Amino acid sequence: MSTHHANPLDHAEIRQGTVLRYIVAFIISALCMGAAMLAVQLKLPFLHYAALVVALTLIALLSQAALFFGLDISRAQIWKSVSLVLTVPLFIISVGLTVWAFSSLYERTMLPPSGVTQPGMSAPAVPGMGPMGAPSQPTLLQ
Amino acid sequence: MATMTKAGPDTRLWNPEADEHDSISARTFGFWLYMLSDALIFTGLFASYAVLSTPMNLAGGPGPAQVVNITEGFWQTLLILGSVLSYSLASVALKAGNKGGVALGIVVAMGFAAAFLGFGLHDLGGLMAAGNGPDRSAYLSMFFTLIATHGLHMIFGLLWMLVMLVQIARFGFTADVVARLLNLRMFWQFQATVWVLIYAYVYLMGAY
Amino acid sequence: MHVDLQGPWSPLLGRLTLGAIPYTNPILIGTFIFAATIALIVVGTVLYFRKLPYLWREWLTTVDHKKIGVMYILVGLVMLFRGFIDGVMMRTQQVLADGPHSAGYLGAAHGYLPPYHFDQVYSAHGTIMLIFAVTPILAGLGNIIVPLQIGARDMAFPYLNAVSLWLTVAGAALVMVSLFVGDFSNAAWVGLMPLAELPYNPGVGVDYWMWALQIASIGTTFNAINIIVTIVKMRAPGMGWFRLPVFTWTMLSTNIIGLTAFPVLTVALALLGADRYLGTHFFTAGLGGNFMLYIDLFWIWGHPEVYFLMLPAFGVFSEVIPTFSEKPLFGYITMVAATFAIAGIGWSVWAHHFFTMGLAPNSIAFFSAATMLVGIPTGVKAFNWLFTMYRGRLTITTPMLWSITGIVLLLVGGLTGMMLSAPAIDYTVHNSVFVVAHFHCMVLAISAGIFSAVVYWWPKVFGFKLDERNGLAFYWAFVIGSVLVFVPMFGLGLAGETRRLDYLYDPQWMPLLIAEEVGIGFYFLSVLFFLRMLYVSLRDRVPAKGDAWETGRTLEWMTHTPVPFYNFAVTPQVHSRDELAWRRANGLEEAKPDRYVPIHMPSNTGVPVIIGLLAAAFGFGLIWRIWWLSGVSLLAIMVLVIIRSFNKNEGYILTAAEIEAMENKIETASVIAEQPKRLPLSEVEAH
Amino acid sequence: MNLRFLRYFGLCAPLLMLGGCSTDVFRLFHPTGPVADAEYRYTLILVGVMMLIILPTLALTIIFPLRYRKARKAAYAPDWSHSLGIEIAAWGVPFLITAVLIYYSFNGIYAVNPYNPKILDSAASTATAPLKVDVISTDWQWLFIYPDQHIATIDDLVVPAGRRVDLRLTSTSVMNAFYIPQVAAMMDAMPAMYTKDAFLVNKPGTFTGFSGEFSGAGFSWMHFATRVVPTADFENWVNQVQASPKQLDYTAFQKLAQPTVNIGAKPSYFSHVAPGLFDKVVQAAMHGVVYNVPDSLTKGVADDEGKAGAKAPAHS
Repeated sequence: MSTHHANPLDHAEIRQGTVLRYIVAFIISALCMGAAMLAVQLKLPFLHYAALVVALTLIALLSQAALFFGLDISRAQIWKSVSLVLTVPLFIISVGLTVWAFSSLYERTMLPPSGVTQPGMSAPAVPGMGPMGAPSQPTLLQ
Repeated sequence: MATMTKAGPDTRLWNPEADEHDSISARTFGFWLYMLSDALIFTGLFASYAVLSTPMNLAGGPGPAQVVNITEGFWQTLLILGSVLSYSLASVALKAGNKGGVALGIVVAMGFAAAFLGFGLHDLGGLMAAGNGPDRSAYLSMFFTLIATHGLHMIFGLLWMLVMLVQIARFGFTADVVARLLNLRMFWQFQATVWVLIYAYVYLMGAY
Repeated sequence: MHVDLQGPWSPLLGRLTLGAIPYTNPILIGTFIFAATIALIVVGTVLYFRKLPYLWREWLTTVDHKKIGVMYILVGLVMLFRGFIDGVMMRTQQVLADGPHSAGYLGAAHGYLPPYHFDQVYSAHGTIMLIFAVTPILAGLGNIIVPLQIGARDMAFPYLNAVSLWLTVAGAALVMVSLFVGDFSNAAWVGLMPLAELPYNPGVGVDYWMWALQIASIGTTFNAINIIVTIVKMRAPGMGWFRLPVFTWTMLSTNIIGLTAFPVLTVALALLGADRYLGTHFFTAGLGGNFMLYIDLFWIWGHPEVYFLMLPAFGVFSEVIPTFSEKPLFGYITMVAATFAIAGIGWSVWAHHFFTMGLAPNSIAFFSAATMLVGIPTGVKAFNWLFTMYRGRLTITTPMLWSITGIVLLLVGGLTGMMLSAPAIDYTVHNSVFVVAHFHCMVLAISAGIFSAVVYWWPKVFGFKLDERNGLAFYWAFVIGSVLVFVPMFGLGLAGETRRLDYLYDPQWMPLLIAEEVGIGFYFLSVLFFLRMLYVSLRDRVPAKGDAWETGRTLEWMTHTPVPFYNFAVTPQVHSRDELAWRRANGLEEAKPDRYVPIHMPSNTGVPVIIGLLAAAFGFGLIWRIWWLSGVSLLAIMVLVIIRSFNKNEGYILTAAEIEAMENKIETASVIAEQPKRLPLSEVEAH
Repeated sequence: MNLRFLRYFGLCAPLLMLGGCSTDVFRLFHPTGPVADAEYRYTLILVGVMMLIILPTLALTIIFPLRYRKARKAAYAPDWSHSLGIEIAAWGVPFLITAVLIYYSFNGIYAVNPYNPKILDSAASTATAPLKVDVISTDWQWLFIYPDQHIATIDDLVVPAGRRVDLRLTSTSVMNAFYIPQVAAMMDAMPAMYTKDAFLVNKPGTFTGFSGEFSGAGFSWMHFATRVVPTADFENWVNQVQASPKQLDYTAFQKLAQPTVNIGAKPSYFSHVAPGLFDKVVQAAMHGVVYNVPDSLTKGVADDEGKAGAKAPAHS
């Protein structure tokens, strides 16, 4: 445990990280993204394509976590790793459940987009309407 | 359970040595937590992007496939990864207490980041010039917001780097400066991670 | 890009004109006179006794976690009162405006508030109670108690702690300013979309709500970071994870929620802000926007937020009940497990807030089941508290009464909550006042936790106990008020009364409404008793011992009462889960340290309070679209932060001799609250 | 429905003492038709199951503090804080109860699913096709369109007894919720989108429907009459409305959809409703058509307290 009198450069978090590690992380990330980009030209079926991009992205992310951020279970880094592992499910829950819920909501509440381009409908056609049109008088039925 | 142990004559009740806490690791851990909360901001944005990038959200405007430019995006990826690499190498120089090395790494990182931002601005500017600004459709609102939020983080990082260059020159590697450099390293690496996600999800998935 | 609004705008004052000040409205004039009188009394007192330097030195610039906590709670109590008055106004409006033949006053068709005013009152009530009353009070409790319970000197980041406080205050200030300059939102505390969008809300009300929430939630996120780091990194030696007091455990889980959930609110509000300021289409109905997305994002934050508020109250019950049962907490491990189970499951239940929006049955089934699962750990907690009391030696003090009441409220709230999580029932009472009564049961359980905590820990902070007699009167008035307000409200829900009505069409509801109004009267009484309790206790001030209740079990009761600014003269070595109970069992509770070592203390700083002020100005500028004010404030905050980072802020050292002298002084019943005037270390070296 | 007698437990609720002698005011205790019946039945079942655990716990919460007060010198076990048996029970009993609740909750979801209630499959006679009604909430009225009859009404929903009613809901401007407490599940009505709801009432009767989601200044006056009438009366009524001089095309609708506070929910009737009006309203909202709320209903209290209200009559 270092105190503020000791040399801060001796701190464990400074000591971690080497030239090699950072360069490897760079190369893996760049290669993965490059390969994923090239996959667009391959015209794979969408599911295969998506799986490929997801897999390559995961490899890039893991290499960054391990080599850039230097996450491991050493004394200096353990709490960062733990907090990340505890938070990752929240990313997945938030995005996953949202996408799942909206896939059914869209299907059940939206008219198909083809209907949108029905002729004869345009926003400012009606006076007193439109996003910031002049306000009209209220009607009070009696 | 310790609850039941008895106190003996040599039981130590007070611990004067325990007073000094490791301020650098408290600060880096605190900053790491901030980044997790920032990651949740991007989670919210990604969830919104997923919801707002269906054909229903285009309002007749361009969709993902028309908006993204994956080769330009790939150059951006290389630039931001290069910037992170440069900053990370600066932190290797920090181990040796090499002021010049650290400063050089930071300056190169800033250069790469500026080029990255240039690409991004060019992209968004082109869209706006073609009448496809963020007020065109919900999808474009979302696209602009996601890219701009990441860009703002980058600009903030650039500002932070400027401040650190001055502080290194002025104070050398004190505990405060070192803790800030470490936090900035995490912050910068985090921007690359977010960009990789944006590139994979918005650009590559969108271009299909 | 930039939305051009109708109506006057000037570069200097933005949309602000004299017409924004409600000088023709009798209700608001009365409120203004009341607020101004209180402000004059406070300011006058401070000036008369020449306490301004003291106030600046010891409070406004402090970084001491206890003083920051006290200020949090003070702000929370003021806002609690404001929110309560809003509640009074709502209940009174409803009782006056029931039935087509109800009279109108002050120009309103029915009751005394026209719709637009009533809508602001209920929106303000919800926003204030959840965000600006309960949240700050709980943050304050955490601030005061957590470092003491884990044997730390202070929070991990004392300066950041002060920033969090002043950001919260900035948000609260904006809400208060909205009373007298412009309007507050009329789109509910949740921000109903697309009602909060420009075509339906072109005024500044929604902007006030949005920016107040945004600024305060940044403060909450910072505070969450601080508390988590404090608990992870600053524990006294010997305090392993399974010796952590349960209140600290709940604060940890609560702040994990705070850290992770609040950013999603930030996103939701920022996207709404983009809609209102930049003309984007996130939550508009048209042009591809999807306001269901806002509802989704809001509740991704909103439901964990419920547990964010609830868990600390559980922590309080878990401290108070063992202390007054003279027994350790039953089932410590399961208690901790249940706490984290609630926090974890609480993250995947949010869609039960919109079962009526057209979700597919399988999605509904998932969210319904997940919601019901929360009932399991909550039930475990209730059982554990009960079996803590089982074979105990109970002293029924007011904190204990509040805690037991909290359990009862939790049962009622849990019952109705489980009902609502079943869609077949939700379809019949969703958005009715049944829901309102349900979550008020939960919030009342939180309030019970808060009052329990305030009475329980009051002596620790102030050195004397609160008066029990008036405390009891306060308790009973509050409980009777709650029963009278919320039992009829459940009834009205079953009668089909929907939420947020400013005019009620069914005259048959009158008897229940009158019962509620009587309940509000009891609440009013309880406020009076609360004030009297404070007055009597302050007048009599019987000094309390370090272990004020004499059956305290955790570390905070081992230091002096009131706590000196350095907390513990020497950091204790921890041997047991209930360290003080363990020392008492071994006859060691009076043991004193045999030697002292120098303590490193942080210096006070005025930067946080200035940041708070600038943040309020930033928000005010954006609300009224006074661009220069926002720009200057934002720039000033950045410059201030950068300048401060150039300041070697190293604090100062208390020497061993000084500590010994202060400790001896405390033994002779003097109070050590003020820090010594001392230059920071860096300047000492410079001399 | 075999559990209908259980409703008399509802009578025991202490609330009723406050409500006077009649329970009519508690609409939810008087469900009508299979959907509402099922909802009420699930309410009773779930509350009943939960009482199995709530009541004993409540009793212990009161007994323990009384029994173990210091003054009573009851048994005292100062260190007892763990018992495997009790802890297993503390997790196990809530777990079992929750499992039962989840089971009933799942059943209920499909039974009363507003898009397609299973309970109606068995109840409705297949001889007559469901009556289609399109519901559009405006600021702040309810428009009911009968697409097959080409008629429409404002704030007056008339349906035949014994025939299933299928609703489609949308809104012109902001979100509302369609809600008839004793009859149909609450469902949101949202601009640019549609949702569905369905119900069936066997016996004639009159009910009040409300808006459940706050929608602005006129929200409190957004109630509407729901009249269930015998089939023959319904046919007569349709014929009468079809003769109404007021006709409804999209232009007429745009006038009608301007923000209006309909105090007393006074009905209007239209004949010759343009086909596809509902879809057109949904699409208009998708294209960004909004009906701005006039200043006098959004302006600050600063300007003039009660200006909006002052114009409104005190009584209808």
